[in-house]
Amino acid sequence: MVTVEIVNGPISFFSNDDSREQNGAELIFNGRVRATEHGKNITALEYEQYEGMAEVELTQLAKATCEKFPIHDLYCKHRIGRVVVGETSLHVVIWSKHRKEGLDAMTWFITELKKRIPIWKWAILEDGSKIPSECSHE
Amino acid sequence: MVTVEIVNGPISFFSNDDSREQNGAELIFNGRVRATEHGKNITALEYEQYEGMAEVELTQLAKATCEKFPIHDLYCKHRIGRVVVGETSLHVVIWSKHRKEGLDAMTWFITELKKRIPIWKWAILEDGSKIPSECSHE
Amino acid sequence: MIKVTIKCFSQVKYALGTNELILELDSGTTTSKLEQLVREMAEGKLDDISLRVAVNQKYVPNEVELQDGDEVAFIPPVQGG
Amino acid sequence: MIKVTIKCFSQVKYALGTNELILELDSGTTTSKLEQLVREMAEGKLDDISLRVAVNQKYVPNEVELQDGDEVAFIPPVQGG
Repeated sequence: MVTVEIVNGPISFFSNDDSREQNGAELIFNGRVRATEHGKNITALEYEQYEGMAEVELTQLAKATCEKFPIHDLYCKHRIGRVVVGETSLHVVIWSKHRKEGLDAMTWFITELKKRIPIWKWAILEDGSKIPSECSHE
Repeated sequence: MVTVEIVNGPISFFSNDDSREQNGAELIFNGRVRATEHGKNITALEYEQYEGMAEVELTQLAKATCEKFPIHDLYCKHRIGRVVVGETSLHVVIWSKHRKEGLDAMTWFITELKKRIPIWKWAILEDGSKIPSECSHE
Repeated sequence: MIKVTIKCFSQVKYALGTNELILELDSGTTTSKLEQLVREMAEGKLDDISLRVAVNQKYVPNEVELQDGDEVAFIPPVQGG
Repeated sequence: MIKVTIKCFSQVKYALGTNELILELDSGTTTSKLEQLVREMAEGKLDDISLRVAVNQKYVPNEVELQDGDEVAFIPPVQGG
Protein backbone atom coordinates (compact mmCIF):
# COMPACT_ATOMS: atom_id res chain seq x y z
CA MET A 1 0.00 0.00 0.00
CA VAL A 2 1.20 3.50 -0.71
CA THR A 3 0.41 6.80 0.93
CA VAL A 4 1.66 9.95 -0.78
CA GLU A 5 1.18 13.53 0.30
CA ILE A 6 2.47 16.82 -0.99
CA VAL A 7 2.25 19.23 1.90
CA ASN A 8 2.51 23.00 2.09
CA GLY A 9 3.87 23.56 5.59
CA PRO A 10 5.77 21.52 8.16
CA ILE A 11 5.68 17.75 7.75
CA SER A 12 4.28 15.62 10.55
CA PHE A 13 6.19 12.36 10.48
CA PHE A 14 4.36 9.08 10.10
CA SER A 15 3.90 7.64 13.56
CA ASN A 16 5.53 4.57 14.90
CA ASP A 17 3.58 1.41 14.33
CA ASP A 18 4.29 -1.63 16.53
CA SER A 19 1.38 -3.62 15.10
CA ARG A 20 3.32 -4.79 12.02
CA GLU A 21 3.96 -8.39 12.96
CA GLN A 22 5.53 -9.44 9.65
CA ASN A 23 7.59 -6.32 8.96
CA GLY A 24 11.01 -6.89 10.42
CA ALA A 25 12.45 -3.76 8.86
CA GLU A 26 11.25 -0.17 9.06
CA LEU A 27 13.44 2.24 7.11
CA ILE A 28 12.94 5.98 7.34
CA PHE A 29 14.60 8.63 5.22
CA ASN A 30 14.41 12.32 6.08
CA GLY A 31 15.83 14.74 3.54
CA ARG A 32 16.79 18.04 5.14
CA VAL A 33 17.61 21.46 3.76
CA ARG A 34 21.34 22.15 4.10
CA ALA A 35 22.83 25.57 4.75
CA THR A 36 24.67 25.55 1.44
CA GLU A 37 23.28 24.92 -2.02
CA HIS A 38 25.78 24.62 -4.87
CA GLY A 39 28.34 26.51 -2.83
CA LYS A 40 26.02 29.40 -1.96
CA ASN A 41 24.92 30.09 1.63
CA ILE A 42 21.15 29.96 1.86
CA THR A 43 18.57 30.57 4.57
CA ALA A 44 15.88 28.39 3.04
CA LEU A 45 14.74 26.59 -0.07
CA GLU A 46 11.43 27.25 -1.68
CA TYR A 47 10.01 24.15 -3.35
CA GLU A 48 7.85 24.65 -6.41
CA GLN A 49 5.67 21.86 -7.81
CA TYR A 50 3.75 21.25 -10.99
CA GLU A 51 0.46 21.04 -9.14
CA GLY A 52 -1.47 17.91 -10.00
CA MET A 53 1.26 16.25 -12.05
CA ALA A 54 3.72 16.11 -9.13
CA GLU A 55 1.32 14.16 -6.90
CA VAL A 56 0.21 11.84 -9.71
CA GLU A 57 3.81 11.07 -10.69
CA LEU A 58 4.86 10.56 -7.08
CA THR A 59 1.98 8.16 -6.44
CA GLN A 60 2.80 6.21 -9.60
CA LEU A 61 6.44 6.01 -8.57
CA ALA A 62 5.52 4.77 -5.08
CA LYS A 63 3.31 2.07 -6.59
CA ALA A 64 6.03 1.09 -9.09
CA THR A 65 8.48 0.75 -6.18
CA CYS A 66 6.12 -1.62 -4.36
CA GLU A 67 5.84 -3.71 -7.52
CA LYS A 68 9.56 -3.77 -8.27
CA PHE A 69 10.68 -4.71 -4.73
CA PRO A 70 9.11 -7.17 -2.24
CA ILE A 71 8.21 -4.47 0.27
CA HIS A 72 4.91 -4.12 2.10
CA ASP A 73 4.24 -0.39 2.30
CA LEU A 74 5.73 2.90 1.21
CA TYR A 75 4.67 6.21 2.74
CA CYS A 76 6.02 9.48 1.39
CA LYS A 77 5.52 13.14 2.21
CA HIS A 78 7.13 15.92 0.20
CA ARG A 79 7.01 19.47 1.35
CA ILE A 80 6.26 22.42 -0.95
CA GLY A 81 6.82 26.12 -0.27
CA ARG A 82 9.50 27.62 1.94
CA VAL A 83 11.55 25.16 4.02
CA VAL A 84 14.19 26.70 6.27
CA VAL A 85 17.64 25.22 6.76
CA GLY A 86 17.54 22.13 8.99
CA GLU A 87 13.91 21.27 8.30
CA THR A 88 12.74 18.14 6.52
CA SER A 89 11.54 18.47 2.94
CA LEU A 90 11.16 14.76 2.17
CA HIS A 91 10.01 12.00 4.54
CA VAL A 92 9.85 8.39 3.30
CA VAL A 93 9.05 5.25 5.29
CA ILE A 94 9.34 1.73 3.87
CA TRP A 95 8.26 -1.43 5.67
CA SER A 96 9.54 -4.81 4.56
CA LYS A 97 10.20 -8.28 5.88
CA HIS A 98 13.98 -7.92 5.82
CA ARG A 99 16.24 -4.92 5.60
CA LYS A 100 17.80 -5.63 2.21
CA GLU A 101 14.74 -5.07 0.07
CA GLY A 102 13.89 -1.99 2.12
CA LEU A 103 17.31 -0.45 1.51
CA ASP A 104 17.21 -1.32 -2.19
CA ALA A 105 13.69 0.08 -2.56
CA MET A 106 14.62 3.29 -0.72
CA THR A 107 17.65 3.81 -2.96
CA TRP A 108 15.64 3.30 -6.13
CA PHE A 109 12.64 5.35 -5.02
CA ILE A 110 14.67 8.45 -4.13
CA THR A 111 16.88 8.15 -7.23
CA GLU A 112 13.81 8.01 -9.48
CA LEU A 113 12.08 10.77 -7.52
CA LYS A 114 15.03 13.03 -8.30
CA LYS A 115 14.77 12.16 -11.99
CA ARG A 116 11.11 12.49 -12.74
CA ILE A 117 8.92 14.21 -10.13
CA PRO A 118 8.20 17.78 -11.30
CA ILE A 119 9.36 19.62 -8.20
CA TRP A 120 12.03 22.33 -8.19
CA LYS A 121 14.06 24.24 -5.65
CA TRP A 122 14.50 27.99 -5.45
CA ALA A 123 17.37 29.13 -3.25
CA ILE A 124 16.62 31.90 -0.77
CA LEU A 125 19.91 33.71 -0.31
CA GLU A 126 21.09 35.58 2.75
CA ASP A 127 20.08 38.94 1.18
CA GLY A 128 16.54 37.63 0.73
CA SER A 129 16.73 37.22 -3.03
CA LYS A 130 15.31 34.13 -4.69
CA ILE A 131 16.87 32.28 -7.62
CA PRO A 132 16.33 28.87 -9.19
CA SER A 133 18.71 26.39 -7.65
CA GLU A 134 21.06 25.06 -10.28
CA CYS A 135 20.31 21.73 -11.77
CA SER A 136 21.83 18.98 -9.65
CA HIS A 137 22.23 15.24 -10.03
CA GLU A 138 23.53 14.04 -6.71
CA MET B 1 30.64 10.83 16.42
CA VAL B 2 29.10 7.59 17.60
CA THR B 3 26.64 6.84 20.37
CA VAL B 4 26.03 3.20 21.20
CA GLU B 5 23.76 1.80 23.87
CA ILE B 6 22.74 -1.72 24.80
CA VAL B 7 19.46 -1.39 26.62
CA ASN B 8 17.50 -3.82 28.76
CA GLY B 9 13.91 -2.68 28.23
CA PRO B 10 12.03 -0.64 25.65
CA ILE B 11 14.11 1.58 23.36
CA SER B 12 13.46 5.30 23.33
CA PHE B 13 14.19 6.48 19.82
CA PHE B 14 16.74 9.20 19.23
CA SER B 15 14.89 12.46 18.91
CA ASN B 16 14.54 14.51 15.81
CA ASP B 17 17.24 17.10 15.39
CA ASP B 18 16.60 20.07 13.09
CA SER B 19 19.85 21.80 14.06
CA ARG B 20 21.98 19.77 11.65
CA GLU B 21 22.64 22.38 8.98
CA GLN B 22 25.06 20.31 6.90
CA ASN B 23 23.31 16.93 7.16
CA GLY B 24 21.00 16.65 4.19
CA ALA B 25 20.20 13.01 4.90
CA GLU B 26 18.91 11.36 8.05
CA LEU B 27 18.42 7.62 7.69
CA ILE B 28 16.74 5.59 10.40
CA PHE B 29 16.50 1.82 10.59
CA ASN B 30 14.24 0.06 13.07
CA GLY B 31 14.55 -3.70 13.29
CA ARG B 32 11.39 -5.30 14.66
CA VAL B 33 10.59 -8.72 16.05
CA ARG B 34 8.46 -10.66 13.56
CA ALA B 35 5.77 -13.17 14.54
CA THR B 36 7.63 -16.01 12.87
CA GLU B 37 11.22 -17.09 13.37
CA HIS B 38 12.58 -19.79 11.04
CA GLY B 39 9.03 -20.91 10.31
CA LYS B 40 8.00 -21.19 13.96
CA ASN B 41 5.33 -18.94 15.47
CA ILE B 42 6.76 -16.98 18.38
CA THR B 43 5.41 -14.55 20.94
CA ALA B 44 8.72 -12.83 21.64
CA LEU B 45 12.46 -13.05 21.23
CA GLU B 46 14.81 -12.94 24.14
CA TYR B 47 18.12 -11.32 23.24
CA GLU B 48 21.21 -12.51 25.07
CA GLN B 49 24.49 -10.59 24.96
CA TYR B 50 28.08 -11.26 25.91
CA GLU B 51 28.07 -8.48 28.47
CA GLY B 52 30.98 -6.13 28.00
CA MET B 53 32.20 -7.56 24.71
CA ALA B 54 28.95 -6.80 22.87
CA GLU B 55 29.08 -3.09 23.69
CA VAL B 56 32.81 -2.81 22.96
CA GLU B 57 32.44 -4.57 19.60
CA LEU B 58 29.38 -2.50 18.67
CA THR B 59 31.17 0.75 19.50
CA GLN B 60 34.20 -0.32 17.45
CA LEU B 61 31.95 -1.21 14.55
CA ALA B 62 30.16 2.15 14.72
CA LYS B 63 33.51 3.96 14.70
CA ALA B 64 34.77 1.82 11.81
CA THR B 65 31.61 2.70 9.85
CA CYS B 66 32.26 6.42 10.37
CA GLU B 67 35.82 5.95 9.10
CA LYS B 68 34.87 3.83 6.10
CA PHE B 69 32.04 6.09 4.86
CA PRO B 70 31.87 9.91 4.74
CA ILE B 71 29.04 10.12 7.26
CA HIS B 72 28.81 12.53 10.17
CA ASP B 73 27.24 10.56 13.01
CA LEU B 74 25.97 7.10 13.79
CA TYR B 75 23.71 6.38 16.75
CA CYS B 76 22.71 2.83 17.63
CA LYS B 77 20.62 1.21 20.33
CA HIS B 78 20.27 -2.54 20.65
CA ARG B 79 17.80 -4.08 23.01
CA ILE B 80 18.58 -7.04 25.28
CA GLY B 81 16.13 -9.26 27.16
CA ARG B 82 12.61 -10.08 26.10
CA VAL B 83 11.21 -8.17 23.10
CA VAL B 84 7.66 -8.99 22.11
CA VAL B 85 6.50 -9.31 18.50
CA GLY B 86 6.19 -5.90 16.82
CA GLU B 87 8.63 -4.11 19.10
CA THR B 88 11.94 -2.66 17.99
CA SER B 89 15.12 -4.53 18.92
CA LEU B 90 17.57 -2.43 16.89
CA HIS B 91 17.44 1.32 16.24
CA VAL B 92 20.11 2.96 14.06
CA VAL B 93 20.33 6.57 12.88
CA ILE B 94 22.91 7.82 10.40
CA TRP B 95 23.40 11.46 9.42
CA SER B 96 25.28 12.37 6.26
CA LYS B 97 25.54 15.13 3.70
CA HIS B 98 23.85 13.13 0.95
CA ARG B 99 21.71 10.04 1.00
CA LYS B 100 24.04 7.70 -0.88
CA GLU B 101 26.75 7.42 1.75
CA GLY B 102 24.09 7.09 4.43
CA LEU B 103 22.43 4.16 2.65
CA ASP B 104 25.79 2.49 1.97
CA ALA B 105 26.90 2.97 5.57
CA MET B 106 23.61 1.60 6.93
CA THR B 107 23.87 -1.48 4.73
CA TRP B 108 27.44 -2.19 5.81
CA PHE B 109 26.88 -1.45 9.50
CA ILE B 110 23.93 -3.82 9.86
CA THR B 111 25.57 -6.55 7.76
CA GLU B 112 28.69 -6.44 9.94
CA LEU B 113 26.63 -6.23 13.12
CA LYS B 114 24.99 -9.50 12.16
CA LYS B 115 28.39 -11.08 11.61
CA ARG B 116 30.35 -10.07 14.64
CA ILE B 117 28.44 -8.58 17.57
CA PRO B 118 28.04 -11.27 20.27
CA ILE B 119 24.28 -11.08 20.67
CA TRP B 120 21.94 -14.03 20.27
CA LYS B 121 18.22 -14.64 19.98
CA TRP B 122 16.18 -17.14 21.94
CA ALA B 123 12.74 -17.83 20.54
CA ILE B 124 9.84 -17.77 22.98
CA LEU B 125 7.30 -20.17 21.53
CA GLU B 126 3.52 -20.04 21.94
CA ASP B 127 3.66 -22.71 24.69
CA GLY B 128 6.09 -20.52 26.66
CA SER B 129 9.17 -22.65 26.02
CA LYS B 130 12.46 -21.01 25.15
CA ILE B 131 14.96 -22.32 22.61
CA PRO B 132 17.96 -20.84 20.85
CA SER B 133 16.90 -19.38 17.53
CA GLU B 134 18.62 -21.20 14.72
CA CYS B 135 21.59 -19.60 13.13
CA SER B 136 20.51 -17.21 10.41
CA HIS B 137 22.32 -15.20 7.79
CA GLU B 138 19.69 -13.06 6.21
CA MET C 1 -5.73 28.05 -35.07
CA ILE C 2 -5.42 26.35 -31.70
CA LYS C 3 -5.01 27.83 -28.24
CA VAL C 4 -2.56 26.20 -25.76
CA THR C 5 -1.56 27.04 -22.21
CA ILE C 6 2.11 26.86 -21.31
CA LYS C 7 2.92 26.29 -17.62
CA CYS C 8 6.29 27.69 -16.62
CA PHE C 9 8.42 26.38 -13.75
CA SER C 10 11.85 26.96 -12.29
CA GLN C 11 14.33 28.16 -14.91
CA VAL C 12 11.62 28.52 -17.55
CA LYS C 13 9.61 30.74 -15.23
CA TYR C 14 12.78 32.67 -14.37
CA ALA C 15 13.74 33.12 -18.03
CA LEU C 16 10.29 34.14 -19.26
CA GLY C 17 9.25 36.05 -16.13
CA THR C 18 5.82 34.44 -15.96
CA ASN C 19 3.96 31.43 -14.50
CA GLU C 20 1.83 30.86 -17.54
CA LEU C 21 1.53 31.81 -21.20
CA ILE C 22 -1.49 31.39 -23.42
CA LEU C 23 -0.59 31.22 -27.09
CA GLU C 24 -2.53 30.95 -30.33
CA LEU C 25 -0.73 28.67 -32.73
CA ASP C 26 -1.24 27.29 -36.20
CA SER C 27 -3.09 24.00 -36.33
CA GLY C 28 -0.55 21.19 -36.61
CA THR C 29 2.05 22.87 -34.42
CA THR C 30 4.17 20.22 -32.73
CA THR C 31 5.78 20.15 -29.30
CA SER C 32 9.21 20.55 -30.89
CA LYS C 33 8.13 23.64 -32.82
CA LEU C 34 6.64 25.13 -29.65
CA GLU C 35 9.80 24.36 -27.68
CA GLN C 36 11.82 26.22 -30.32
CA LEU C 37 9.47 29.19 -29.98
CA VAL C 38 9.76 29.19 -26.18
CA ARG C 39 13.55 29.03 -26.39
CA GLU C 40 13.49 32.02 -28.76
CA MET C 41 11.27 33.96 -26.35
CA ALA C 42 13.82 33.26 -23.58
CA GLU C 43 16.49 35.05 -25.65
CA GLY C 44 19.25 32.56 -24.94
CA LYS C 45 18.56 32.11 -21.22
CA LEU C 46 17.45 28.49 -21.76
CA ASP C 47 20.22 27.55 -24.20
CA ASP C 48 22.13 25.30 -21.80
CA ILE C 49 19.07 23.80 -20.18
CA SER C 50 17.56 20.51 -21.24
CA LEU C 51 13.78 20.49 -21.29
CA ARG C 52 11.41 17.54 -21.19
CA VAL C 53 7.91 17.99 -22.51
CA ALA C 54 4.67 17.28 -20.67
CA VAL C 55 1.31 17.56 -22.41
CA ASN C 56 -1.76 17.62 -20.20
CA GLN C 57 0.43 16.73 -17.22
CA LYS C 58 2.02 13.63 -18.74
CA TYR C 59 5.57 13.30 -20.01
CA VAL C 60 5.62 12.78 -23.78
CA PRO C 61 8.91 11.29 -24.89
CA ASN C 62 8.41 11.96 -28.61
CA GLU C 63 7.24 14.90 -30.68
CA VAL C 64 3.44 15.17 -30.85
CA GLU C 65 1.01 17.49 -32.61
CA LEU C 66 -0.71 19.85 -30.21
CA GLN C 67 -4.49 20.04 -29.91
CA ASP C 68 -6.71 22.99 -29.06
CA GLY C 69 -6.91 23.41 -25.26
CA ASP C 70 -3.73 21.46 -24.48
CA GLU C 71 -1.72 22.31 -21.39
CA VAL C 72 2.00 22.12 -22.14
CA ALA C 73 5.03 22.35 -19.87
CA PHE C 74 8.70 22.40 -20.79
CA ILE C 75 10.20 20.76 -17.78
CA PRO C 76 13.72 21.73 -16.76
CA PRO C 77 15.77 19.21 -14.72
CA VAL C 78 13.70 18.39 -11.65
CA GLN C 79 15.03 18.87 -8.14
CA GLY C 80 12.73 17.16 -5.67
CA GLY C 81 13.95 15.57 -2.47
CA MET D 1 47.90 -26.03 36.13
CA ILE D 2 45.88 -23.00 35.04
CA LYS D 3 42.31 -21.99 35.81
CA VAL D 4 40.08 -20.58 33.06
CA THR D 5 36.48 -19.39 32.99
CA ILE D 6 34.32 -20.40 30.04
CA LYS D 7 31.35 -18.16 29.28
CA CYS D 8 28.52 -20.01 27.56
CA PHE D 9 25.98 -18.39 25.24
CA SER D 10 23.12 -19.44 22.99
CA GLN D 11 23.61 -22.97 21.65
CA VAL D 12 26.68 -23.56 23.82
CA LYS D 13 24.67 -22.67 26.92
CA TYR D 14 21.80 -24.83 25.67
CA ALA D 15 24.08 -27.81 24.97
CA LEU D 16 26.03 -27.61 28.24
CA GLY D 17 23.12 -26.43 30.39
CA THR D 18 25.14 -23.74 32.11
CA ASN D 19 26.13 -20.06 31.82
CA GLU D 20 29.65 -20.57 32.96
CA LEU D 21 32.24 -23.26 33.56
CA ILE D 22 35.43 -22.95 35.55
CA LEU D 23 38.04 -25.52 34.54
CA GLU D 24 41.52 -26.43 35.71
CA LEU D 25 43.69 -27.26 32.75
CA ASP D 26 47.28 -28.28 32.11
CA SER D 27 49.63 -25.39 31.50
CA GLY D 28 50.08 -24.95 27.76
CA THR D 29 46.50 -25.86 26.88
CA THR D 30 45.48 -24.09 23.68
CA THR D 31 42.15 -22.68 22.57
CA SER D 32 41.81 -25.51 20.02
CA LYS D 33 42.37 -28.15 22.65
CA LEU D 34 39.82 -26.51 24.94
CA GLU D 35 37.30 -26.26 22.08
CA GLN D 36 37.71 -29.99 21.50
CA LEU D 37 37.07 -30.61 25.21
CA VAL D 38 33.96 -28.43 25.19
CA ARG D 39 32.62 -30.20 22.10
CA GLU D 40 33.15 -33.55 23.85
CA MET D 41 31.31 -32.30 26.95
CA ALA D 42 28.38 -31.31 24.67
CA GLU D 43 28.08 -34.97 23.56
CA GLY D 44 27.49 -34.20 19.88
CA LYS D 45 25.07 -31.32 20.37
CA LEU D 46 27.60 -28.82 19.00
CA ASP D 47 28.81 -30.97 16.09
CA ASP D 48 27.12 -28.93 13.36
CA ILE D 49 27.79 -25.56 14.92
CA SER D 50 30.75 -23.39 14.00
CA LEU D 51 32.37 -21.68 16.97
CA ARG D 52 34.60 -18.62 17.00
CA VAL D 53 36.91 -18.11 19.94
CA ALA D 54 37.11 -15.03 22.16
CA VAL D 55 39.76 -14.74 24.86
CA ASN D 56 39.26 -12.01 27.44
CA GLN D 57 36.40 -10.63 25.36
CA LYS D 58 38.35 -10.29 22.11
CA TYR D 59 38.03 -12.49 19.05
CA VAL D 60 41.24 -14.48 18.47
CA PRO D 61 41.42 -15.71 14.89
CA ASN D 62 44.25 -18.19 15.49
CA GLU D 63 45.00 -20.81 18.10
CA VAL D 64 46.60 -19.34 21.24
CA GLU D 65 47.95 -20.79 24.47
CA LEU D 66 45.70 -20.06 27.42
CA GLN D 67 46.95 -18.26 30.53
CA ASP D 68 45.85 -18.62 34.14
CA GLY D 69 42.77 -16.48 34.78
CA ASP D 70 41.69 -16.20 31.12
CA GLU D 71 38.06 -15.78 30.24
CA VAL D 72 37.19 -17.82 27.16
CA ALA D 73 34.03 -17.97 25.06
CA PHE D 74 33.22 -20.26 22.15
CA ILE D 75 30.96 -18.06 20.13
CA PRO D 76 28.25 -19.68 18.03
CA PRO D 77 26.92 -17.75 15.00
CA VAL D 78 25.75 -14.39 16.29
CA GLN D 79 22.21 -13.15 15.76
CA GLY D 80 22.01 -9.47 16.65
CA GLY D 81 19.71 -7.07 14.91
